[in-house]
Amino acid sequence: MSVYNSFNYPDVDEKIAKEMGLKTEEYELAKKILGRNPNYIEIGIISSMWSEHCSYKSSKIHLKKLPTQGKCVVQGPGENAGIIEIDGDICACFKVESHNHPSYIEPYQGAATGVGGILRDVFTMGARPVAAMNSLRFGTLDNDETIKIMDGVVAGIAGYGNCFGVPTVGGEVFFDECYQKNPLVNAFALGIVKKDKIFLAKAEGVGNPIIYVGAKTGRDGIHGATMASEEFSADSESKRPNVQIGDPFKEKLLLEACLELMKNEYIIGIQDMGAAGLTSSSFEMASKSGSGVKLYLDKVPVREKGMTPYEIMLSESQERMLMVAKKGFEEKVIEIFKKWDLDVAIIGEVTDDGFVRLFWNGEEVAFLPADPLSNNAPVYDRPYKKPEYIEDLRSFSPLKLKKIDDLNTCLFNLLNSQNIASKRWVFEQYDYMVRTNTVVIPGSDAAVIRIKESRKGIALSSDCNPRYCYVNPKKGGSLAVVEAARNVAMSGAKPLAITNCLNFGNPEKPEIMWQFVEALEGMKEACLALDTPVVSGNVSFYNETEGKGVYPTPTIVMVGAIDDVKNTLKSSFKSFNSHIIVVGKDKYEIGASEYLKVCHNLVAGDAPEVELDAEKKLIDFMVDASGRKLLNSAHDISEGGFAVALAEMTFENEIGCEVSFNEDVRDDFLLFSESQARAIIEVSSLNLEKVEELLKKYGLFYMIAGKTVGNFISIRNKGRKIIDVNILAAKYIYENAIKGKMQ
Amino acid sequence: MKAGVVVFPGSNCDHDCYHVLKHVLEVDTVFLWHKERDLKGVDFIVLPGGFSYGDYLRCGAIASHSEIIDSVVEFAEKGGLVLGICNGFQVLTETRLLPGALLRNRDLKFICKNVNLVVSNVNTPFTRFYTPGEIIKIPIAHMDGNYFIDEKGLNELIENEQVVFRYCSETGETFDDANPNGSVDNIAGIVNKKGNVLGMMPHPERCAEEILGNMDGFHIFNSVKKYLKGGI
Amino acid sequence: MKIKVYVKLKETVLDPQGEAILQSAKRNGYDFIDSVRVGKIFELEVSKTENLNEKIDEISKKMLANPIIEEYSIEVGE
Amino acid sequence: MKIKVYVKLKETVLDPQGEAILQSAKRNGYDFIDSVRVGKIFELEVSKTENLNEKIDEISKKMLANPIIEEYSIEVGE
Ligand SMILES: Nc1ncnc2c1ncn2[C@@H]1O[C@H](COP(=O)(O)OP(=O)(O)O)[C@@H](O)[C@H]1O
Ligand SMILES: [Mg+2]
Repeated sequence: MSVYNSFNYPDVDEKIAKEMGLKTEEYELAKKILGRNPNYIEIGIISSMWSEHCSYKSSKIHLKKLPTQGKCVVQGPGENAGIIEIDGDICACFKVESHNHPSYIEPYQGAATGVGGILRDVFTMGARPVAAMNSLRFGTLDNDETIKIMDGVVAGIAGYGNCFGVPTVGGEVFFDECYQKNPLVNAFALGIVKKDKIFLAKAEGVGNPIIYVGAKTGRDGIHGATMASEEFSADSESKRPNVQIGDPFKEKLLLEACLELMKNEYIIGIQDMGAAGLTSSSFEMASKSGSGVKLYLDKVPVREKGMTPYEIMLSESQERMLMVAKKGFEEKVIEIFKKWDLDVAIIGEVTDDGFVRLFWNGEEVAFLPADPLSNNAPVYDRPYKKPEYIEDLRSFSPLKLKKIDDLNTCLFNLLNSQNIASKRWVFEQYDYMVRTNTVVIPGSDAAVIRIKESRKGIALSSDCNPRYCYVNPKKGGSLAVVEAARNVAMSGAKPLAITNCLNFGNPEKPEIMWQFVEALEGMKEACLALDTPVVSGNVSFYNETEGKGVYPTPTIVMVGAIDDVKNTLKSSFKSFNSHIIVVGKDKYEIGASEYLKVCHNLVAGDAPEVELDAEKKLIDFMVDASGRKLLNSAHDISEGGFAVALAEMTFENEIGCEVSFNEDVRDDFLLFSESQARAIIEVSSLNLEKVEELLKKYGLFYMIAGKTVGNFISIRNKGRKIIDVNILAAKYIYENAIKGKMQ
Repeated sequence: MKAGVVVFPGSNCDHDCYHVLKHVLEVDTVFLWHKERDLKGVDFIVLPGGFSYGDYLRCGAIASHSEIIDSVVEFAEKGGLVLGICNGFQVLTETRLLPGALLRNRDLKFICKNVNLVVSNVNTPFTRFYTPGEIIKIPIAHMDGNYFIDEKGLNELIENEQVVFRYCSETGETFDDANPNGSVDNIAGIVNKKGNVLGMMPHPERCAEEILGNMDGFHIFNSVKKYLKGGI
Repeated sequence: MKIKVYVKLKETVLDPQGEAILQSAKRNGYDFIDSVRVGKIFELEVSKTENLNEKIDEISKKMLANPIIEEYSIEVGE
Repeated sequence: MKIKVYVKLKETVLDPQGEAILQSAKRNGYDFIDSVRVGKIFELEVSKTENLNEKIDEISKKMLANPIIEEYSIEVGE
């Protein structure tokens, strides 16, 4: 082992294993699997593979409970991204992933490389990315640090996505103090792929060459996966050199080259190098195929002099891919990448011995069994326990809430709330139109894109109300799914499947683990009820700083399809003198609402009831009614309740409304309750009768509440005017709340 | 008529332009690869939007040194029709086929939104289907669209009626509030002296189909098509 | 050999980036700063070649700077 | 008084910009160039103030450079 010795690596012991993030038991397990003490390169590899981020060791047993089967599912969880059928051969390939910690350390690059990573996950499978979204959580904008982080994160997402040429068509932004030192940046991408052109991470066929393509390997992000698997501390500062720089131009070239390559039959399998770089890509490919690989690490294109095997295996340099080509086609593959000015090198070959063997200048420097290390990674059934704060929150009694006389001001305050206000400052920095498919641009409930080869369209919405998840993680998990589904249905599309990004605190704390288990249970129930399986996802634990966790935040992205994209609906009033119908029953639920937070500075009570049956009916009705072209527009009722939803519908075309109720309830509850399974629809007189018939057919509770008229928003109850505001005034507040803070 | 869409590494509106020409206007259309010099007999060239070479130097600067550009310049000098959209406009100023330069947006941010434009020259092969002073809506999506030219140059542009589009309000005023990026004199698009080369920051290919809710950009491509057919 | 090419906007061209930094500096209490202009440096590592100076001048003029809006200067290092 | 702050990416950090320029330079026949790295210069015009040097250092660290990926140097002029 003279080559190995030349690197002067230290001998591996428990201390070194610990420094790399392995627990004592894990180190023991590693020795048992190997039947010997690992060397330094090997222990580095094992510790990355077994990090929470790569191994899912705390979440695995729970994730198994999620429904993953369904008529539309072509590829469920386990590959780089999930795939569902949209129209015959035409499939959608999508996933959401977190880049939270890097985005706190260096907001621009952290967010940018998050986008780069998720795009690669999608085009690795042979899909051309056609839409991106992002789900963001920050501290509140009264804080300079938050402003700086948000400015950087949004610029980073824009910088990467715009240059790459994928439209960023939607997303969400939520603000709360709990994210001050631990923002969440979840990036989503969706691509289109033909069913017979899907590529998987396979390494088959003894002797087939393993080819490295893309950017050169540098010392970026070494041990990034481990960093994502730890709590944040003052010490994280010292880990800063881990930051990776994104190169969207190179990624664009990589995309075009890969898609050109995939048109031919030159390759067997392909895998992007994401977290833990060459380590996880090579092990995954070998273990999935039950084969083995030899890698000649000195052949890897490097950016810096003197890089060692350890560094090469653990680098997280961006914009790189590993592929297995068919023997004899190497030159064809190389030619295509040369055409696109990309680095390409044959760095190894497929074997059948089940081992990953690493060579340096002809000598073996590491030797690890692929399958045992991937599949016998530690798995934990961590203890969980209901936290005490839950009971405290439940003791809240809504009826004791102080009454507010001036409800107009309440409405203005809600429209001015960062969580409700227009996110235009964010989305206008994103090119949401490139590729000319965007039929519904940001600002409506769901984004809708057309597919040029089909009549169908794809609708997308990203949702999660972390406050609901905090007060009741199980309901919160369900509500994230149903809200996303409802938003998709508002455009007229049928919700089909979800991907999720589960952002939680430290799973070693039983209270956090409880939140996780409960939220997952809620998600599961909703997915089953709506028949929207989970096809991909990602878990991000350790979202804590100095012992304080973020709200449990299971981000859901729902993907749906609309039969004829020409029938797509938007969520703004379309014409004067149409009828406004409120669908769904209000239970006047005010717990955990935006109203409670904004107007009473309270986070208390319980989340609204989950009404899976009613949600399903509402969705089916929407799909049916929009398919028959019976509706002018539709908007669901969510944060801020009826009054906010109604106001939002008036803004785009500046069409006002007059509605009246006759209810025995406090005015503020009537206006701002966040009861679920509700929507506002706009119907022309011509279609009123047919719509009523259809609502009855679906057994939906509804009420014809008023008409579109004027340039004001007017709401009465029992004859009294409780809201009367000018649209332009309301719109000004809504449009400027975030923009004003960011300037 | 035969159209060619140039593909630089990093072009990302190439397929969008191709789609509009080929499938919406049903024109024979080919891609032109940046490493080649052969224009494949086209009589209309589009330099599409995107981030050629990542726009890592100045926008369009590296692209202006690619092989295909030598042929494009020759083609333009002989009177061939060239349309540069967004990054394509930046390439055209970098090659000096069009005067001036495009600087970083005044607010230093990327801007994607619909803007109103007033058409101030309808006598180009690109704008024959607009009426003088017509207000149209076309989206912009750029980081560096802040058109700059010195005073002498500006006067020349105006004198020769080279300004084709200006950013304006819904009612056509070209005041500063309607200027999204700080361009001199609200300039959004210009032609060369001969009128055969148009550069514009807004994206007409993004509003040339019914389903996208706006057809205002369609007329530019259609104008070129009719012009080349000798129709107008 | 190392060569540095400095490129900056001409005085007559507005520099919004410099302006933004100036404003932000003032807001943060650095009020002794009166103006900020932002430029670029290209650090080139070059091998010996004939007419090096001319060639560097050429690439500066043609690629690294745009003479319509920018001016440049060249510094030849060790 | 004039002050120049030079900011450049740390050696170990990827410089996609420099990389792209290098490729293009080579294609255009400037093959004697072996590497390109791109940096920024901030030219500040400042009035006299107490502890000028410290303040400039502070603003460089906090605003002009991002110490996570960049390093800076300061040149005080006439
Ligand atoms: N980070 C973001 N990026 C892009 N678009 C966003 C982002 N955040 C919000 N939006 C857009 O703003 C609109 C309103 O978002 P949101 O308030 O979350 O809607 P809803 O309450 O219907 O879920 C949506 O069209 C959404 O896509
Ligand atoms: Mg909604």
